[in-house]
Amino acid sequence: MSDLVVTLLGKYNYWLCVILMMIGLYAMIAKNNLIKKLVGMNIFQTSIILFYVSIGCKKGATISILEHGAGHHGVDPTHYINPLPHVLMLTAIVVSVSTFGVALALAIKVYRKHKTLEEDEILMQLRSE
Amino acid sequence: MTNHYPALIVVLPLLFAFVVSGVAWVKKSLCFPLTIVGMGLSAGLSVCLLGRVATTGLVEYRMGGWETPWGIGYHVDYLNALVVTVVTVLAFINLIATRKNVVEETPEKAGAFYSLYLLFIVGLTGIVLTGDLFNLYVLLEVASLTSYALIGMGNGRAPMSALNYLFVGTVGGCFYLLGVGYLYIMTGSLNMVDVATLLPQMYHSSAVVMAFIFCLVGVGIKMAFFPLHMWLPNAYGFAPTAVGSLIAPLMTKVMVYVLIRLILTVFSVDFAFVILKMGDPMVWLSSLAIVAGAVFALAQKNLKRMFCYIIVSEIGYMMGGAWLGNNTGMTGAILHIFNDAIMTLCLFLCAGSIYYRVRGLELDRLKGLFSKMPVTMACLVAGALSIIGVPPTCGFFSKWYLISGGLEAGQYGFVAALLFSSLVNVVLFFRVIEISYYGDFEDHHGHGSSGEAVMEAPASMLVPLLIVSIGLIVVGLYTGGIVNHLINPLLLKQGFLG
Amino acid sequence: MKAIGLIIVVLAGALLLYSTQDFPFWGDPASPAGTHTATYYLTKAFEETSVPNVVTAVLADYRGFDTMFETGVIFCAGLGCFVLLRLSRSRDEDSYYRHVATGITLHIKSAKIPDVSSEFERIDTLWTPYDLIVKTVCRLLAPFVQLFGLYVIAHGHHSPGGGFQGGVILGASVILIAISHNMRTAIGRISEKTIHILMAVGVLLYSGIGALCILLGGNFLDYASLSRILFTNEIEARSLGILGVEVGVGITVMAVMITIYNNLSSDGRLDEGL
Amino acid sequence: MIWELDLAILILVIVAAIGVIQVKDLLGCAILFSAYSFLMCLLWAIMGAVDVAFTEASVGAGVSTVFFVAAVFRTTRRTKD
Repeated sequence: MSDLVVTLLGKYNYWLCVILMMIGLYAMIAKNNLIKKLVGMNIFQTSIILFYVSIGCKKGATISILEHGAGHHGVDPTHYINPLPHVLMLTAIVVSVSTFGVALALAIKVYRKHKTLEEDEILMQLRSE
Repeated sequence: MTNHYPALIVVLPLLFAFVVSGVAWVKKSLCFPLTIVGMGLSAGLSVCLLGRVATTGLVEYRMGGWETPWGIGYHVDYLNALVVTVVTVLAFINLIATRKNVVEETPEKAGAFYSLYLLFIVGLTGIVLTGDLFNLYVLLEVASLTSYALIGMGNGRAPMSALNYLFVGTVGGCFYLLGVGYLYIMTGSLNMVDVATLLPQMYHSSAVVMAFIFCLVGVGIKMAFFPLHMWLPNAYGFAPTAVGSLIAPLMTKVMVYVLIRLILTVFSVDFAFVILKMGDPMVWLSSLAIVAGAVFALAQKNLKRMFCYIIVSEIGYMMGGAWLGNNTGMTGAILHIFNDAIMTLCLFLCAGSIYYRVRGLELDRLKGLFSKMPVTMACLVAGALSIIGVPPTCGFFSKWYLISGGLEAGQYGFVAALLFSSLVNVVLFFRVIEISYYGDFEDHHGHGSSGEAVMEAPASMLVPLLIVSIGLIVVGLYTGGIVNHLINPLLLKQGFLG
Repeated sequence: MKAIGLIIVVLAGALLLYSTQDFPFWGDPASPAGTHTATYYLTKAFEETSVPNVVTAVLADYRGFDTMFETGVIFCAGLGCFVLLRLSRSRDEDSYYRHVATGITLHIKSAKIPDVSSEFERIDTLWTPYDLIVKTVCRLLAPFVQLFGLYVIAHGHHSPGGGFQGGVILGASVILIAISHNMRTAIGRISEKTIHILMAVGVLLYSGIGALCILLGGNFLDYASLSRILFTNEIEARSLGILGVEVGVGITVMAVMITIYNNLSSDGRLDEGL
Repeated sequence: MIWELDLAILILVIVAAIGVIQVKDLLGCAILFSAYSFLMCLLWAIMGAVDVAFTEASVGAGVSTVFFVAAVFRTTRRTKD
């Protein structure tokens, strides 16, 4: 029984993260509105960022800014959180906001031509062309 | 300076991209020459790098001078050097050939266009040269983001296809990132060589297997592997001419390179073929891709869309060859990356010059073009022969390796699919040639506005086109050299015994 | 579609959940990710770069090559939005002018545009009355927001922050002006041409510092080789190099945020905006 | 890092995510998405990723909401799902 609790406490973060990912993926596949798909894409991306940040987590450690003077007499790495996933995720956030901007621009361009953002209506217009 | 070649191949186009986009606001006419200089330098340096790698076998470079597991390092072997040369040289040729298309289709934003062009090449060269898994993701996004913007520049259905490509492509990128995350959580490293040394102890862990599957799915989406190919024909078909002929030959091939790199360097051949036993199902899927691509191509009435479906089928060739699990098949796959890039560029450049004169690419508008544009059509025939696989064009040799690899591995379904698709290609191209040779020319400008008469494309398009089509044959004749000096040493070093 | 989506999602989710079983526990200090490379960064970063914020040190130095392309991605996004949306001003459009004192709107059909004096302001069809309080508060707030942005860029060595966050804040201050007044005011302060040149200058600064390192004999982005022209030791040179690239990132990000906002909110016409 | 707080906010994030994809108005979607980003930012701050949280606060909850509203303003609020 206590094993189960340990596993539960040790993994629940990853599980909820997976659920979040699947919400995003579902919105991308099943939603009809282009902006809704875009939001789903963004949720998917942020959940992956959450996954990476969870990797970097360390129990009993503090944020990875060295205390004043700590650098001069040796740093105990177990006292500080792993900085590498944070670095990677800064880049990933930038990528996600760039993609978001370009996607919104494309959505506006689609709206200029079709006057709608619903995918089925756009497909209908394209078929009747 | 010679030590810095790997970095300079990526960095020089990057610097020129920023300069071009700034200069566009001061003096527009400088944009194109600057782009040519940047691209040309990059192409020249990558040829030099290929020469160095051919003699030394391996060129390493450390960004910022940091040792590799801590910093980002380049680890250039035969495969990287070969693919990067193809990418930069073909992009350079395409840049010259499509200048008139760009002037015509995007006159206002030429500066921004060329800047994005260079950034796209930066992305691709970076993907090919890097030895770091996360750096690969960032550059993948550079290449993808520029390609979304470039495709979306087109008119009509282009923005919608670009948006679809964006959705699908981002999911692909995210899956790859997730796979890298799985590797990172298990090994704590991001450097390809370092990960490869840490992995063997945990080959049987489900997380590593999932990491492989996620990387495979992510890269598969980006390369339009069969069940995930839906975005490709629209995105490439509706893109502006210069963009289509840039992205179509290069993007998918680079993604095939990424897959081969992941199998050979990161996960190792043992893991992919012996432990996971992924070989058979992937080869069957590839055979399906080849057949499906060929069948869809038969149904198309537009030249460019037909080429797009041919690409889907060619991806099947390369994936199948890579997954055959023997030396010959892998040689065929790597050779086909090289050859297919040249063939596809040849076909798309032909389509570009036809579009420039005829204003349409529907098959029935090609009637009588042989008499009007003899050189362009001759190049189209050369490209077609290579796609079909007629000696002495280069397409024949890679197909030969693929087929003999398939026979060696006992994958007769794959061999049958290859032969079937060659047959379909014969039908496809003979239909095109028949229409354009025997049909009577009809002036589609119509409605009194006679416009300029259809004639041969301008010399700035024809010369690069001729170079590419002569290249098809030259590369074919030098196949033996490429295989012996570049591909065999690589496979030997990676412990690929077959 | 919904059913197919649900099936794919459930399958993928089950696979993901299944594969978590071999993960190290969440927050486990002994996990490979927490020990392999992280230990090196935490113990060596301060010695080698004299930057207490390890994230900044890794971001701009150890993995500075990634960050350069991250800035490149942002640059692509700005250029992409411009390329996709910006409409050329070739066709003559009707223009509207509003007399500020009386609120009378003039509709001018000819292409000739009279000089805009303080009595008239150029507007679009979508004119909405401004709120004086909002306008004044935002104008007063903007310099402080910008000051904070500069602080975030400059203080990234010692506290969370850096070029990217600071650049976004700087960009947001201009967007604030564009929202509270109108976009013409914001473009009057910082023109489209300036924004585009700044966008290129920022990334050029970053990659230029990298290229300078090659010319000075180091590898690409090896800031230690800058010590020869900065007259300091290698460690200080790394710290200064990090500051230099952070400034470059800040400039580009600011310019790109403004470009994207301008093009999105005005549908590429760069007129009144929201 | 306090795991009770972490769990509570994670559940709120999931609720916000479901809300974002279910709401039938794009402007509401933009505002809920901003709330989602802000909760995410809190979550990262709790996990000790202050730099990432700072970026998300300025980008996710700040600027990209502005982009989103601008895009909705230039297109339409209407959505069928």
